[in-house]
Amino acid sequence: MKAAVIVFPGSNCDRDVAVALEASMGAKPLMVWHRDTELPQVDLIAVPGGFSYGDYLRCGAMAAHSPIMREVKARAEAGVRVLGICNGFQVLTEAGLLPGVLMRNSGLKFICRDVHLRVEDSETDFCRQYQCGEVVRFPIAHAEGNFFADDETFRAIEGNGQVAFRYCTPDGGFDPAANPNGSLGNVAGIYNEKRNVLGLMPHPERLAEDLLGGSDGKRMFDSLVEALS
Amino acid sequence: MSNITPEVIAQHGIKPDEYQRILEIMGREPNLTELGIFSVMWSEHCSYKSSKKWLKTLPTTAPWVICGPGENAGIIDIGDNQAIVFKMESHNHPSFIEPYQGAATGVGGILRDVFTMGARPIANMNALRFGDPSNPKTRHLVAGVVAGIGGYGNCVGVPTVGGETNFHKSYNGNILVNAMTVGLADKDNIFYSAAAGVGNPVVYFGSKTGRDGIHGATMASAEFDEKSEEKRPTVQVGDPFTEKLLIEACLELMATDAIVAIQDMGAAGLTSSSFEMASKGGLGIEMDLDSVPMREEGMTAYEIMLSESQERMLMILKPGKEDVARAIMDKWELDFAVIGVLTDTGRMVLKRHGQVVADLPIDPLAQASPEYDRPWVAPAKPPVVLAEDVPAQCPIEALKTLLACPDLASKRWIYQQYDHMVMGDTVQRPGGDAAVVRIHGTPKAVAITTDCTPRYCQADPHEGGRQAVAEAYRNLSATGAVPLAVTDNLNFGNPEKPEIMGQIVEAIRGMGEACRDLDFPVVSGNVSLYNETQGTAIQPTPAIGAVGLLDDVSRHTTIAFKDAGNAIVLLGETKGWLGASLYLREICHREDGAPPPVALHRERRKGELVRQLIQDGLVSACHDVSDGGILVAVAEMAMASEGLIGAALDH
Amino acid sequence: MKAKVHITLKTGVLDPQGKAVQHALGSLGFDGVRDVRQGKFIELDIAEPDKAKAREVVEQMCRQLLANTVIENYSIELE
Amino acid sequence: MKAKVHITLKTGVLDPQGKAVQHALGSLGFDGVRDVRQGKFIELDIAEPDKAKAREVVEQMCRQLLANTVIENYSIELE
Repeated sequence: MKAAVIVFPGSNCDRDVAVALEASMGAKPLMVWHRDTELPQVDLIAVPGGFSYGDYLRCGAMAAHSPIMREVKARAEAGVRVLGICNGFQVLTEAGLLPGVLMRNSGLKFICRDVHLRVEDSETDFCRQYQCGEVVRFPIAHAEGNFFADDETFRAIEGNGQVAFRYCTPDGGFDPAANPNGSLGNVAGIYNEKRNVLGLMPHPERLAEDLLGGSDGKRMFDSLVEALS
Repeated sequence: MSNITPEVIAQHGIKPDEYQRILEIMGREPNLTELGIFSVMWSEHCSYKSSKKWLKTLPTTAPWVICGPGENAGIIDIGDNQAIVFKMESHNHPSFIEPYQGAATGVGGILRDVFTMGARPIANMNALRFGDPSNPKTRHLVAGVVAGIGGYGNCVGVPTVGGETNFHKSYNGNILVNAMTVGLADKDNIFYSAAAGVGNPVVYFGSKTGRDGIHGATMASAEFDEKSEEKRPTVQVGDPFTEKLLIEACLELMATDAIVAIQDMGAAGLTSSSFEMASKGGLGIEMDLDSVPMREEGMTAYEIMLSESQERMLMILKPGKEDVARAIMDKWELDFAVIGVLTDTGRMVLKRHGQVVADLPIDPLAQASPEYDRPWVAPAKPPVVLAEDVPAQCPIEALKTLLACPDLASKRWIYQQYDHMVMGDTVQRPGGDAAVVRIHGTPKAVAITTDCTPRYCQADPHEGGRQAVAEAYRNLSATGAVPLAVTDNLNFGNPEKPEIMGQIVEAIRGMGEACRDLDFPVVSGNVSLYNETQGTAIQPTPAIGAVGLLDDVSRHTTIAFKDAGNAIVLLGETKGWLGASLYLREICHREDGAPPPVALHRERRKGELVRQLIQDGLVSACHDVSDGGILVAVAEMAMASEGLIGAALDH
Repeated sequence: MKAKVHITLKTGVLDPQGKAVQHALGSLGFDGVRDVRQGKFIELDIAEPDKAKAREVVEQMCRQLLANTVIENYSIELE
Repeated sequence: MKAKVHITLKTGVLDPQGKAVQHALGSLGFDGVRDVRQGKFIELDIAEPDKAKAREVVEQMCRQLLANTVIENYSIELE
């Protein structure tokens, strides 16, 4: 599998995603600077977390206009797998590759802690090593993760089964206390209709090694290597 | 009639005797720009004039110390050609005026002190002291400071992995915001600030200069009075996004051989950075202020030299390397300008609009800043208070009260606003005795802690100074790490009062004894004085930041109980010391009595024993006994455990 | 030419900040606050002297970057 | 009563957001953007019918919560 990690000014999880990908791929992904306009042939494009452009104006608003994003959009339309984590998810919604928007957390504060997520669909390249309905533990670290979409868009997302992960209780139930940021339908991550683009607010790359407190995240990278190698 | 009137001199915080020294050094009357330069260079914040004499008594050497106090940060050798660069700094006064920006720019400033030496920042911590929670301003200050630390640190992408927070009414008018940064560098690629090479270009890069925080340096040591509310829009505003670009651009440039010397623009901005670089190199410097990138029109030489706009750096490049540096700064979209050249005159010559606006000798000013031997009175030793002197109370009720008090209550609501996991090396998260952060790509890790018990330092500064260092030593050993070195942030009241000066002298004497006996040298630090409002001073707070090394990170130990059935072993004698204790304060509402004495040789032996037991894999959990005593320590170990493992104390 | 741009959330779009401010005002003792909406106010200084052209340029800036037209409205005033 | 509050940074206070937006507009091909300042625009619906009283209440809201009076100015319009 060949993978590229996009680096914007202000991205700060680019190295973390590269480390997690390398652990599963056995090779280093390409680090691609946001001002480049060419993108080599790759099977996966990762848009990492961080504070691209300082999260100024709207999270991901300016990064979505970076030169490289035209190429990322073209590849996504052509079916290349695109994984947007945290700020990456925000960039993908601003770039129109994923529906909806990430608003300010309902509690207005930045939150950094582990959360439980229910896997809603395991028949995709991103989640094939998880069971459908399985509860996993990933950490979140954001101030704007409150997923919102207007009624019509949200009905389409639910209708097409595009929800990838929902915030839940440790035993898989749903409860307002388990929803850290007020997201509609407890949505933590969604696919596009073709299921080749995934955006999620939690950070799988941060719990992909037991020494750091857990490895539920590793299986997402293993899933991708298994599907795309 | 020159505009240097006695009022203008006083306004600049310069005492009459100091002004006489200026006249001797200059050989003439200074103009306003020159006077401004003297005022910031000789402010308490930059010159340490009241504490310098005593700071020299602290031990600063050991086989593993590469660079001690005097540079931007301290440096220690951790083997495999790697070094740890760290320091602590305070932004107390700006944070009281504008908590969010005050705290945020504090984090930005300490980050720059570390990466200017060639180290990638790998962890941040902060030691905070606020007033009584019932004080109306406290809630606003806490919310602002925590949001500012998180807002800046999270955006820059350096994990904030821990710290400590205390509340006491003595901080009502003077909160303390001490920020610490730890960085990782290659041992053979460390950068210092001594300028070298007559004719080499002096280069400015980073953000543009505005009228931010002019007189921030002198304000840092001006005692607060009711008028301080008026010091308004000159508050410094930080831009963490530009700081992240600065970190990446600096480290990318440092991988080339273009840099001769480099220094961040901290307190007193362009003045202190240019002066220190020139004076350390024994050279002169000529700068054309017209070429300084500016954000506002019509800035005078005075404003440019004293501005404390954030996210700016000054460096000396090798000849012909300007283009290499400019290309990297353009990539990272940072301002870049050659603003001057090194000379052999030993003088600082500034030009503005084609005219010389300042011409001062560098060495006499940089080195000859006053050093005071202020009168001091050692505080009286308070009486001993033991358990039998205090009415007993049901232990469980006492435990509930203690665990609910602001000093001991869980600080999760604070550190969950900080990204403590970014960079993927946080092995031990906030809430334990020390944070443990892996050295990326190696089996090694550093343990980091900040410690100080202001109650003890108030009761007996000498014993309090010893205890602060000893507790940091214990917290590092509790994770299995070998304690290596210390940075400090000495926060005290007005040194012109003998009893406050006595606190400073005694606390430094105590710290020195503990650092010497525990082989735990001081490699960097900061002093913040005049923390006093309308005559009432803060509790003496010599905050200690300490770093230790774990050769094998898989052996690190946490405070959480792991399995039922494990034996709980207490090391050390229990003598029932209750003087200046949290028990006495929270339950008996008394703040008197002597703090527990620190037996340094026993601290050292116990530390070595604990580390050996952990090394041998015999220890499943380890916690130092501090505020609240044994019962609180055991309760904290139980609450941290998965599955809430309990404990029976029945032997 | 000075341009003042107001960017506000479309009705029906969730406004977490507005709700939180309303709640905070209540706890400060300001009762009678029926609704709070928070938006952005951007002031631009642009070199274009002609009003019509300036409006067209700022219009484009809003559509391309300043506003997320999926959930936000924008209004432009020129001086 | 409808109240519109504008909250802007005091002159001379650095506006990192404005700086970044100005830069982004430049890289999108909008040249001639001399300055960009970003502030907040808050719309309040309050029960107070009398204009003078309403202004007084909103004034207090701004000083206590809506504006950080150390680095921000506020202006109030009532309808």
